[in-house]
Amino acid sequence: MNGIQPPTIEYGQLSPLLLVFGAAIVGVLIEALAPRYLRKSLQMPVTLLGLVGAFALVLTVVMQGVPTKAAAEGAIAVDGPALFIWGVILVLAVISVLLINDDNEFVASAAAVPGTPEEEDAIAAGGAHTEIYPLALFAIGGMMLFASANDLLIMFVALEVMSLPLYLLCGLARRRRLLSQEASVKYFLLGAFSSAFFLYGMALVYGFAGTVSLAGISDALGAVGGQNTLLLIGAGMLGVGLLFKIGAAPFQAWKPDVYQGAPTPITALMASGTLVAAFGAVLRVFWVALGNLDWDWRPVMWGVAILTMVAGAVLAITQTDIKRMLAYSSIAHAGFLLTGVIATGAEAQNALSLKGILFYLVAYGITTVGAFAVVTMVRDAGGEAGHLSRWAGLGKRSPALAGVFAFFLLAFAGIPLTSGFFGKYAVFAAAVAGGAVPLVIVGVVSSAVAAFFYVRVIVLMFFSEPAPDGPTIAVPSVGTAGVVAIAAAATVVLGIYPEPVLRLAEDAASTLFIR
Amino acid sequence: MTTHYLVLSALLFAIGAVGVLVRRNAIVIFMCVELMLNACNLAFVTFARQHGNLDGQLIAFFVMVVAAAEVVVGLAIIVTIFRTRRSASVDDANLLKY
Amino acid sequence: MPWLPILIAAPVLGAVGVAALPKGSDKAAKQLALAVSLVVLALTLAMAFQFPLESGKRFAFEQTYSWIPSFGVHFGVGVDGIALVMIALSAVLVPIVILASWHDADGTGAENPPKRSVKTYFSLLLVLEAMMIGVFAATDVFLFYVFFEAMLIPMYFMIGSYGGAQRSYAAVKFLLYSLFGGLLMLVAVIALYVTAGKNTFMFPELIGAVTDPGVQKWLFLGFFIAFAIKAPLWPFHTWLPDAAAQAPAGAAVLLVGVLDKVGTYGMLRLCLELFPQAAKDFTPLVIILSVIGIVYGAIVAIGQTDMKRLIAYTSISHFGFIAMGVFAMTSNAQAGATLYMVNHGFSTGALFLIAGFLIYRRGSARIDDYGGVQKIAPVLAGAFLVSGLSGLALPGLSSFVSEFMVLIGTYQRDEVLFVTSAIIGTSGVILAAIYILWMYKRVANGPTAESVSGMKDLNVREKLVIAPLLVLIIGLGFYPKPVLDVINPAVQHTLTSVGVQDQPPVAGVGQADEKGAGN
Amino acid sequence: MEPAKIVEHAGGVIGASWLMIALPLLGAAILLLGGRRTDRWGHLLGVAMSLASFVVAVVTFFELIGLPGGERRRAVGLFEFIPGLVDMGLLIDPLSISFALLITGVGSLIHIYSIGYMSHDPGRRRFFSYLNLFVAAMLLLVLSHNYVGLYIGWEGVGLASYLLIGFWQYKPSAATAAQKAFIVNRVGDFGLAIGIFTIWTTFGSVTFQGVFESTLKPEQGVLTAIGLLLLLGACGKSAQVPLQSWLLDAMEGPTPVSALIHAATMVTAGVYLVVRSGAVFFPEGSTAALFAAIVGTVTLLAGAIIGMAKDDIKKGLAGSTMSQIGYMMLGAAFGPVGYAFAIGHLITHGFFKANLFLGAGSVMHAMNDEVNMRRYGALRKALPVTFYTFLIGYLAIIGFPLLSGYFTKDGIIETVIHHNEVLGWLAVLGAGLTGFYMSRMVFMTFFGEKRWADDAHPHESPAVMTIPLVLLSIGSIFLGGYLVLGGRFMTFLGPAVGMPEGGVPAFHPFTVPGLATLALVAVGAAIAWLRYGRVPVPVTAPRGSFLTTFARRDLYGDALNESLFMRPGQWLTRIAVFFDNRGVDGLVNGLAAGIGGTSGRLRRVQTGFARSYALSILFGAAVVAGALLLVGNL
Repeated sequence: MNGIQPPTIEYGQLSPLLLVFGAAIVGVLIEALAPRYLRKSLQMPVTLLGLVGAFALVLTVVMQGVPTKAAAEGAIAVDGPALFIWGVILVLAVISVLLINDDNEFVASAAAVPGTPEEEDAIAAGGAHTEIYPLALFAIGGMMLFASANDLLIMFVALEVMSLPLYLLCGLARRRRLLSQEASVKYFLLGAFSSAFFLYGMALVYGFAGTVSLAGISDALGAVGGQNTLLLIGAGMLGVGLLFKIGAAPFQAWKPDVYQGAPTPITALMASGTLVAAFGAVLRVFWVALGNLDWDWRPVMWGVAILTMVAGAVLAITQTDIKRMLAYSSIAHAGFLLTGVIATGAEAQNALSLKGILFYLVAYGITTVGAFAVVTMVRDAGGEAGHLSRWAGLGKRSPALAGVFAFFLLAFAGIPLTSGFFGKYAVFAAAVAGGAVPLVIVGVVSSAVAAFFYVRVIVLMFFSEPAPDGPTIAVPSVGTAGVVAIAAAATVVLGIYPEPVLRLAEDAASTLFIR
Repeated sequence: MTTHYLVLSALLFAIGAVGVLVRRNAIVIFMCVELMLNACNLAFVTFARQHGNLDGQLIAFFVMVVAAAEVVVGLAIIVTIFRTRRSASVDDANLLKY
Repeated sequence: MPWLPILIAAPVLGAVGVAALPKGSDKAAKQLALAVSLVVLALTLAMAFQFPLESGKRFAFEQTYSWIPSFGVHFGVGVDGIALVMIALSAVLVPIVILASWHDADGTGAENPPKRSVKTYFSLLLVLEAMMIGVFAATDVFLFYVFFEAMLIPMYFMIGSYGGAQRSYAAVKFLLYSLFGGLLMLVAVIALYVTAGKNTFMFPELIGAVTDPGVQKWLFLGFFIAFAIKAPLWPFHTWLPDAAAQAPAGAAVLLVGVLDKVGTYGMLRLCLELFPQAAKDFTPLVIILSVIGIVYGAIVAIGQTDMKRLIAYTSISHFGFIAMGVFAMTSNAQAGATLYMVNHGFSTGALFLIAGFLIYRRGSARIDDYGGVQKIAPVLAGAFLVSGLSGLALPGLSSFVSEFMVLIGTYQRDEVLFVTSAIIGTSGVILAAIYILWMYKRVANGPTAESVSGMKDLNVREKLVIAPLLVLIIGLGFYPKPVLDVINPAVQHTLTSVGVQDQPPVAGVGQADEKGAGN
Repeated sequence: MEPAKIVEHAGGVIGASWLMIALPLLGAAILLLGGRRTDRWGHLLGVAMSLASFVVAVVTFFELIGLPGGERRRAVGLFEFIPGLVDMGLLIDPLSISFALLITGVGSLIHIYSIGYMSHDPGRRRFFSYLNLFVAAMLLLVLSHNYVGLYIGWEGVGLASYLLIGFWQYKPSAATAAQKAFIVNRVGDFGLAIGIFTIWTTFGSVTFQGVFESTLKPEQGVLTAIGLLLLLGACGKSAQVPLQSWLLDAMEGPTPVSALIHAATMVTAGVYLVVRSGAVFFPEGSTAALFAAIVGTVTLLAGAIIGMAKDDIKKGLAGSTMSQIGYMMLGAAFGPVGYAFAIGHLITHGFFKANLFLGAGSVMHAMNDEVNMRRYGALRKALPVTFYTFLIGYLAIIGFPLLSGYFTKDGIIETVIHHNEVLGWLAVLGAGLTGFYMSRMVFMTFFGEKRWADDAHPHESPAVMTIPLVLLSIGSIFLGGYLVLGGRFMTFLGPAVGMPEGGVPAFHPFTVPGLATLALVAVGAAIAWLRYGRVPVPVTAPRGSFLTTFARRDLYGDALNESLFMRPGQWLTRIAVFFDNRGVDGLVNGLAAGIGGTSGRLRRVQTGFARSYALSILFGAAVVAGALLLVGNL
């Protein structure tokens, strides 16, 4: 009678995940079996097919109706928000992969020591690490899982599945390899460190609740209320792990270094995909599991949010490297998003906030990828011309590119008629409705400060004379050009007629997270 | 009774954390992280015992696997940077700053 | 016929067309831009002639399309008298500016730095026009905000890319100031939506939606600060002299002539009607700020050595008058303030353009670099004098009418605050005489300076630029009735929704100002 | 007896009286817009327009006196100016028509004279356009049936005067004088404007009808306030103390301008304002009236004293103008009789002062624009016509019996003494001073020995200049008698300004004040003869007593203004500019710099050492956990 009955796995709902991971494994097999000269031409289609197919599957799942109970024995919640986030991640992933598909960015042979004959040979041989594709796929799959994990264990595993490949990818930059490797090692050590915190927090929470399923924790909370030390410390440590991933202050230190050092396409992937996934996880943990604890964590979150917004905005002002500056800007944006996370309340209020956050993630993610795509195109002898001073007068040398970049910057600054404006509006509106007016005021003030450094770049590009030995604008590969085009188009469309996406976000948010 | 184990795990975690802060060698730092993970494992197992359900022990296994994967990636990264810089000290790697 | 959407769309299309022209076709770009702006002007006039004077409806030519339902945002446009005259102002100024800036972007002017693409400049001008029309036409608060903010960008690029030596500093300062105000306003906009709880941003439905006085106060401040920076009122004014002095003359005209009016327009339209109680509570503060602005701006103007900065400071003084008129809340004062917005656009516009012509010839904005221009270029000097006299509100020129209405309208409130403010404000006419005539004397009178001895008088294009402005200045000076007839009903609407009426004059109430006791 | 009621009027010449204003305005417009094309015939057009306007005035006048006395105040509506606030319209009544006749009549003569005077000036066409502009504005001032229209004309003449004083703007002195005149006038206009505001708030109307025939009974305080504010305006325009300082500098303008604007017409606008508003705001014995009287007395003495010391013939005449207008202002303070004599004197003064100025102009014309009387002398042979006409003007102004000035000035003095002994005798004293400085002028200019510059060879001016002189001097002889004898003018003016209780006072020549005046004038003239006629006049002015310097320096009026207003003003400006750059702007820039600095310092925290990042994480973790515990256990 008490034989072990097999678990029920809703393959249908999980198909997008499975497809991405499947594609990743296929990629690994290709690396193992296919001859070197074939690999790239095989990897690329596989990857794209995997991602696009997964996106299609997401759509089909949505068509069949958003599930109302967690899949895989309650381990994975394929609910409205999850599906939406999956869709977003997949879109961003496709775009980023188009960027990644640019040999110029990645090292010929990671094993070869920089500046040694073997590196020359590797370059001469035109070698390339096609492993980046499966690695990226694993990371993407990890992101999707991270955002949809319905118990802490899965979330932890997903966190690692997402992070480990990124650690590696960070180290694969073709030029400035020292920086790249440094970024990689820093990211790895700090990431591991923070995930240890996450894990310990998980342990403590488990100790309190006796389960790691989010629903279970929430129930346990309902029973006890938030007086328990174990629980509070555990919640704090969980928070540390997650806040580290979204780069909230005071856990933001890694972001500028890693963003600057990593190959720009990977930075794009991290800045967009990881952020989206991480916010998915944050929302699940704090709304679903710790929802009943909100009276305790909201004040702390206030502090974190304010600190993050201000630190991001203020520190960015004096940055001299474009990628670093974008990193700080992404910190500030994480802060803006946190104001949405805080604005919880009644069902309707939560739906409103969720909708705002989801839209913001779409808008910000796409613009970010676009911005980094532009960065890859501005090059000089030593590779990308990262230093801002090299960007002086770009507006004269290639008005179109500079114009697009300026447009992205304005979107970051949240100027009306760009996607960024509606993103900010949605989140802030939710926050105000949730009664977080002071937070919003801090938000607008810091975005005014932030505007300063976006504007500074525009001034450099358009209002100052070009340097005689200014950077050259690389003729973009089809992929890169496509990315910029798509991002720009999306930024415009979302800036002028955001309604459809808003509606999607609304539907996704309406169901909220299932337990 | 089980609290001793918890205290121990807490101590281990703290030792690991401090180790990360005070040691320079990347390998050692990494091992300190591993130590922290194991501290977590201990805690999980203890709690499993407390609650009398198996989840904790099961999680511990997962963690070990993850840790193993982490080792692979970590060593790969550290070795590369060691080969480049001929040093495994994390303090040498600070080109990226400010 | 959907007049307003067309009016907004036409310049945008024109801008796209101008931008799409092939490289090197600068002349074509200019001509196309001019043509488009003239078409817009024609359309505006056509609309204005169909404007119903005696309709009980609040807005004419209303068009409302749902834009972002999930935010309750509509693309709602419509005009009342106030909006109509402001739109007309923009539509009149833009072609003039285009004609005036014919060579501004070529960079032949001595002061102008090497220039960027000419067609960009003119397409930016057209984009700006679209947004100016839009912001005045918007009947949806959110839409208003969108235009209010988006307007900054083209102006930012016009100052930054085509301006004077410190252009980038000025441009950034301009943008950040306005952006800061705008963001505060954004909070207020959101809060308005939330507290009103009507799930719409349509202005008519929001009137009276916020009742709690405390909330009103905060929201009022949110809007008001944004507008006070835009207008600009003392002490939020310091961005204007830099921006106006660095911007090319044409851009300066639009900046001071139209963009800044959005601030005072917003006060009149949004601050007063959405938050009547708060508006009444803050009236003393605003009036005092305005009066300070009037005198302060004038005094600082006297001390300026740079022509454009001087004109900018005079505008700060004039914006003081406008704000005073808006918040005096009598029909005379508000009608006067609205008329002032128009007249100031013309007279200051003319001043900036002529200053531009002078600078273009002499290559310096410093007043001391001139002298005796009247002997060399009598027409130029004459035009300069007339627009200057309009700037000092000489009777018979348009700005006298508005200044007189504002002052008498404020004075007739017959409370200590208003009477004293009106009196101090009136002393502005003396200061105005000083700064205008002194500038004119240093530039045009006295022995002819070496540096200007070769100066050419106005050419045909420049005459075409100035003539319409002078005609308007003088015409409206003697017969302002047509414009006032358009404005007055709208002002009445405003006053009713604020809930005030003019009190009829009573014998001896003038007593109040001697006894020093308001009643 | 109260003034007559104002009645609406339409049709007839009165209905078309707006042509008086429109024609010269048209002339100005044509000449200004026409530019050089009109140079050849510009001056003729100017004269034609002025004459045409004079004709209209005359016809209007006859149509007006064709009406019965009680109906001689006709309001002619023109158009709605500011809806609900101001309607434009004209008031044709004995007062305004008298001014219209004076302005267009004397104005036309001066136009004609200018043809000759400006014949060599390249800018003659512009000069005539300005003159036309002035005539139009001045007519608007006196004809408008409401205070706003009056104000518009008021500032309009100010503009014309600015343009004409600065006509030779390439001379810095001229440019400065023009600017000064405008700004000082603006100070007066400030008062006038506030006065109008108060009138509006008090009576709810700005038309003369609405105010004078208002049923409202405002408190006396308000009326006094309004009166004083209007008086401030009057002081500015009529160069009365304390706003007199601009008039003497105004002599920088071409002499015909000085004659028309700064002697005959514009400067009398203040008197017009006071008389026009008299019934309501300056009734006999009111505070406002008293102030007007004092201002008048002070000015008439000040002007006379200044006139006594000036060697510049035009400045001498300017001082005399101040003084004479002082008389009018003084007279205007004493009810209907005073009004009649004030306006009467205003008209006769218009003639003989224009006569004197044009004469002076003719002299300067002959002496290549030399204005220093110490360089004249013995000109009566060289310029006979000028001499005799000037002589007539001189006799008229000092009040030589039976000439114009005698009747009107004596009338004022009599009236004043009858009400206020002190002021009256001061006025008598003023008459004596007049006798002195005018005689001095005549002796220095036409008698004694030649003190000419070497290149001077005077010649009589052309007929186009002398004929106006002759016509004016005829007016200077007979006009006074014609107006005053039998109270003709008083009766005519009655409907407009009211009649004295108990009818027109008869004119009896031999009263104590009258004789005293004559005696003092004679003494003044005699002293002048002793000092300037009998003995040769030094070419360079002797230092003279401090009293002389005091007078030469315009009683230190400018010095006062400079130390009281200009200097502090300049300081205030400098301070304000500094404050604006450093204070207001500095605050903002400082804030920005502050943020920048913070950022610069904070980014140093990002040391690049992975371990310090780890520390920050650990620290953050501790804080977060601690905070949670804190909140959780609250």
